[in-house]
Amino acid sequence: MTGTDTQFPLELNQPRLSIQKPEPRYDKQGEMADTERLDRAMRGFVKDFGATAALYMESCVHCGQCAEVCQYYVQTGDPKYTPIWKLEPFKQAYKRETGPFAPFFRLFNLKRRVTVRELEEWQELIYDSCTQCGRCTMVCPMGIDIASLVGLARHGMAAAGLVPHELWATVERAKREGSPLGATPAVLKDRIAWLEDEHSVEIPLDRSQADVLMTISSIEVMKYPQSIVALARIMKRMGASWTFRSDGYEATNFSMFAGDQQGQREASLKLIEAAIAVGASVLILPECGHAYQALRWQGANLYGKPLPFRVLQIAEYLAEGIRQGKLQLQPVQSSVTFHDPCQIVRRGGVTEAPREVLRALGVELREMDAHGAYNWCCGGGGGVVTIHRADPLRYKTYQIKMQQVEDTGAEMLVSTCSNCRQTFDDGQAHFHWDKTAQSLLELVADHLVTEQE
Amino acid sequence: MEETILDAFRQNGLSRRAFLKFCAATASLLALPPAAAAAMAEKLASTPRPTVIYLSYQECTGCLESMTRSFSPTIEHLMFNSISLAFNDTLQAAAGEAAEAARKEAMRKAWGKYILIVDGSVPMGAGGAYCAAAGQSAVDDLRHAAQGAAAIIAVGTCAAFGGVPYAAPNPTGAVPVSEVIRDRPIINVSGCPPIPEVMTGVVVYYLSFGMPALDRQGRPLTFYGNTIHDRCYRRPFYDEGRFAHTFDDEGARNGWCLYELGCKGPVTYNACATLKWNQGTSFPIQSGHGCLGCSEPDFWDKGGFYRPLPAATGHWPRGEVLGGAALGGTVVGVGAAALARSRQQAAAAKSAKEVSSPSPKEDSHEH
Amino acid sequence: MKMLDTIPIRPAPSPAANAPALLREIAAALDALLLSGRRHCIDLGSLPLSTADRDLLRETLGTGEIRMELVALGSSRIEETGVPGVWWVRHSSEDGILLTESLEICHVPEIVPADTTDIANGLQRLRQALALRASGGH
Amino acid sequence: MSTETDLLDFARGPALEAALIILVFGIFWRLVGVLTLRRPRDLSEPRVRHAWLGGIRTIFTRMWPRREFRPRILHWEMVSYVFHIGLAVVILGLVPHILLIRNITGLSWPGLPTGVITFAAGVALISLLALLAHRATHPVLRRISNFDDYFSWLLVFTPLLTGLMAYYHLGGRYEDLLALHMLSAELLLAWLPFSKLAHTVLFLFSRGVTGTIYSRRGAQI
Repeated sequence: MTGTDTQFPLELNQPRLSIQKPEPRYDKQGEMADTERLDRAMRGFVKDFGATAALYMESCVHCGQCAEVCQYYVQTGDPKYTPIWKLEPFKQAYKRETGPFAPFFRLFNLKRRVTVRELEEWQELIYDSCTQCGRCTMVCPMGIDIASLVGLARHGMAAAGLVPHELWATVERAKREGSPLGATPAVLKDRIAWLEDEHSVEIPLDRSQADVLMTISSIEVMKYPQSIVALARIMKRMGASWTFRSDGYEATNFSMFAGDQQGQREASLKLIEAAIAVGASVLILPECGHAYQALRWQGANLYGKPLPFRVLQIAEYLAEGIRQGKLQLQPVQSSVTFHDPCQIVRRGGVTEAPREVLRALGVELREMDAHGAYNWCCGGGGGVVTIHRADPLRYKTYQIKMQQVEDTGAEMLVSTCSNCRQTFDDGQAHFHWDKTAQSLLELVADHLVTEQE
Repeated sequence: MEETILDAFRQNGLSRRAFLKFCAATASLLALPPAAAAAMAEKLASTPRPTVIYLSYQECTGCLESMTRSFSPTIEHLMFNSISLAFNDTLQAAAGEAAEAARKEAMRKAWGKYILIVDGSVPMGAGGAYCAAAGQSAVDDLRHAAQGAAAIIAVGTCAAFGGVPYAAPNPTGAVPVSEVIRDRPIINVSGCPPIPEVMTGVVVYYLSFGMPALDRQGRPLTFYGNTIHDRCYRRPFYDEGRFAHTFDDEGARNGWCLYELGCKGPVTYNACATLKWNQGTSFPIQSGHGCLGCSEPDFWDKGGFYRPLPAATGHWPRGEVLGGAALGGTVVGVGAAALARSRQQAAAAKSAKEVSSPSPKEDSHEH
Repeated sequence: MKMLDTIPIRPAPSPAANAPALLREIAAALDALLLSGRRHCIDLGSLPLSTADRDLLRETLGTGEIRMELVALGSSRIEETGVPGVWWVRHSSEDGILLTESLEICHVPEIVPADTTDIANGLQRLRQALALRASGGH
Repeated sequence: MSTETDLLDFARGPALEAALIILVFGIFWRLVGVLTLRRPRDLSEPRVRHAWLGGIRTIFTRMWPRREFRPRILHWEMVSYVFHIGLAVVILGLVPHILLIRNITGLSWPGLPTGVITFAAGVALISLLALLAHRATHPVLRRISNFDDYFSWLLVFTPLLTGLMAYYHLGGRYEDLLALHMLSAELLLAWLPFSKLAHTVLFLFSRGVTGTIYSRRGAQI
């Protein structure tokens, strides 16, 4: 028996009668004809294939191992969440347009054109169900970096206006106001003034010269302001010459998640120009995973030349301070497990620095069964945490993380990414869990050796 | 009543015991079950003595040389002189017109019943002029003789498959008997030369039991049913992976498999490994040389006697050809990439126009 | 032939592999002979027999009471083995080359009894001789 | 005259030549076509110098799954390994194969006893069947598999099967089976550059590139 309406087929094997797609599963931005949308998507896909991405596209042997390590497939058992399958339209586009046999494929129409319907269907796979955590990269026997390909695929989706609404809106707000969460320069100034008063710390803003340009995640500004205080205390202790700049402070880069290259570049350029303006030798990125990915590894490429300053994640800076003896810490009398933010650790290469800091804090570090480069994602990365309709799926994947943390038996859960942190907070509330994710930065700030002034 | 083969024996002063012994020896040679010896004796005792006409065309007489060295001169003698052989250019005493007359007479008398043995290939080039005797070309001679034959036995690889004259470039336009004669049963007894016992054995078998079972090449399965390789005493070394790499190495001295030295045993059907040569003394592999595959069609043109079987047959310049293929692939690959890049640029340019602000640099993404 | 002798070739020895099976076949054939009088013949030439095989056969079957020599188309030796009813038959050509070798399981090999025609021919010759003697006699 | 070894001669001669030419041509086409696409220089400051060493290392380390992933993938990984090893033993161990390789490339090495080869071929065939069953039943593999996967499977399976049949004279005369074996293997060679089977070459590049990128970042890979 088939449904009467092909657009909304009936779900017959459910306890109650329902349609398979009770609501459209996809979001669209802008008004344009399907052909135009498709054309934009294809151009967005096509223009991004460099030799590396093409090599990946050529190499897949369809072994399916990526599914077995992907949190979405593992938790749902639904084969559509197989990482490489999420790239299927992208792959089709590649084979037809750019691959070495593309003229052949076009001539005989062996790889048909991607359709708008397919792209709509794949919106969920490319955005809702991929945090670009890159775990699949670690298992792929051919070494295909699937996460980077998802990033490229999103360029085409964004060009075609096929981004999930919340993510798109977040990006638009960031482009309009300079911050996705409303942390405009004015709000930032207010916050800093208020925090200086409240906590009697000096928080330098808009100095014309400084060795260190400090950046911040608007998640911290709006949700975890104590982080800013912690930062200020630590920087003071280390005797650094540093400043925030109201013309370049927002480290988050949701445009990167959405696939909006233009937005991504603009956001990065603000930071780069600010750092150059103050003559900084170091730009410090806050506890934010994708900020690190965006500026540390993609920044120079967007800028078009090497950056004239170092880019450090805050944990790296802390570890340096500890190594140089600029930071003395009191021991934390507690067992700790560390959640590795994917973009900082697995895909960023900062594996040891946070552990170095934890060791300096004298904690009993209890690693999760899979940690470091093999860690499970918190489930909120890649912009997924902004997409409301993805919540049920996200909670499923979050359960892996909870289980992992529980298995360590550690008293404290520490991480160094405020996006992870807000995912943990959300999950904690949803599951009424007793564990709260702590910020490494704040932990350090709370355990500075008191100066005998 | 016509004279039978047994009668021929008795006329030579031989007893039935001698006849039985002959049958036992022949049955054993043909690898027939021992009981077949009795059946053969019974049949031959009542079979009229046949006439055998032996014609030679483009050949080297190696086959006849081989046949006259059959392991038992007695049997060969009985077979071809006492029992049947009516005409053979080389063996008979008569020559010239007398010989021709004798042949015509023998053929006339046994017209429609004689066995025709052909040795050598038949040249078709230049109107058959490359091989002619008594004013008649081989091809005409064969066509005529075949009309009166009950069966034809093509002896030797030349008659069976063309052999050496047929080898490239085949200047005489040589063909095997089966190309000329299509309306008579033909038994191919290939080999260069065939094993003598096989030749006599096939004649006796035909006389006793009629046409033998043949393989696709028209060869009697009795002798050509197995490959040399499968019956080779060195086969265990092949299975163990022990090979002679040169003709004077340790492996050669140890009598290991000659596969790597170009032995064609695996694709050659013949009885050398079981019957052997020179009164069962030896056969090529036993004496340390690989099988040439002489009982197979075109054995001269299989890429070389010392070229291992799995090796490519062609003599094409590998380095140049494959290097050329690599170069061609590179050129096409560069072309495909250039085309793809120009399409990418066009796409990027078009996308850039759609966005109000200028497009980021093309290579601005992660990799 | 000194050169040949100096070539260091080492033919590989082969073990007795087929003789045991052959001996079982002989036993079965003797059974059949006793029960139904059926004759049986084993062509040794068609089997791959090693020296060890032959030795084992010889040793097991032993030597019997009858040893015959047939002279026709060369010589043949027909010997009963130590197992009565098992005959070892070797046919050789006139120049002494072995043509065929077989084991016959029967009361008497078929080739031994005189043939009726041969007997008749012999009788005829005998009568002619007698007639000659009579005519030339007293 | 037409002979039964014509097919074998064709397989040993023109077909082999054509297959090798297509193989080399196709591999260069594919590799060069990919590698000459845009390769923008990565301008970010590397954490590790000489990251390409990490790329080389990854080619080897990616041969075996990490401890963390093993519980879910190791069983089928092992079946796949059994197949690959079996196939390698057959291709590189059988003397006729070595002779062919020597004939084409001049390289040579000692062969293995045919008993070992037969065992390896049998194991490879069985594991191939198991892998096919796995592909046909596992939801993920069913979803992501395409014509290439099944056709390539067939083209790998056929030479193994015909090779065994030829060796044991099963189902035909040796030279026919040998010709079929060679032709099917030649089809495999000609198909290789255009299919997933090109992973025999591509794995070096894709592993190497990822290994280099990640090593450059100082990340584990």
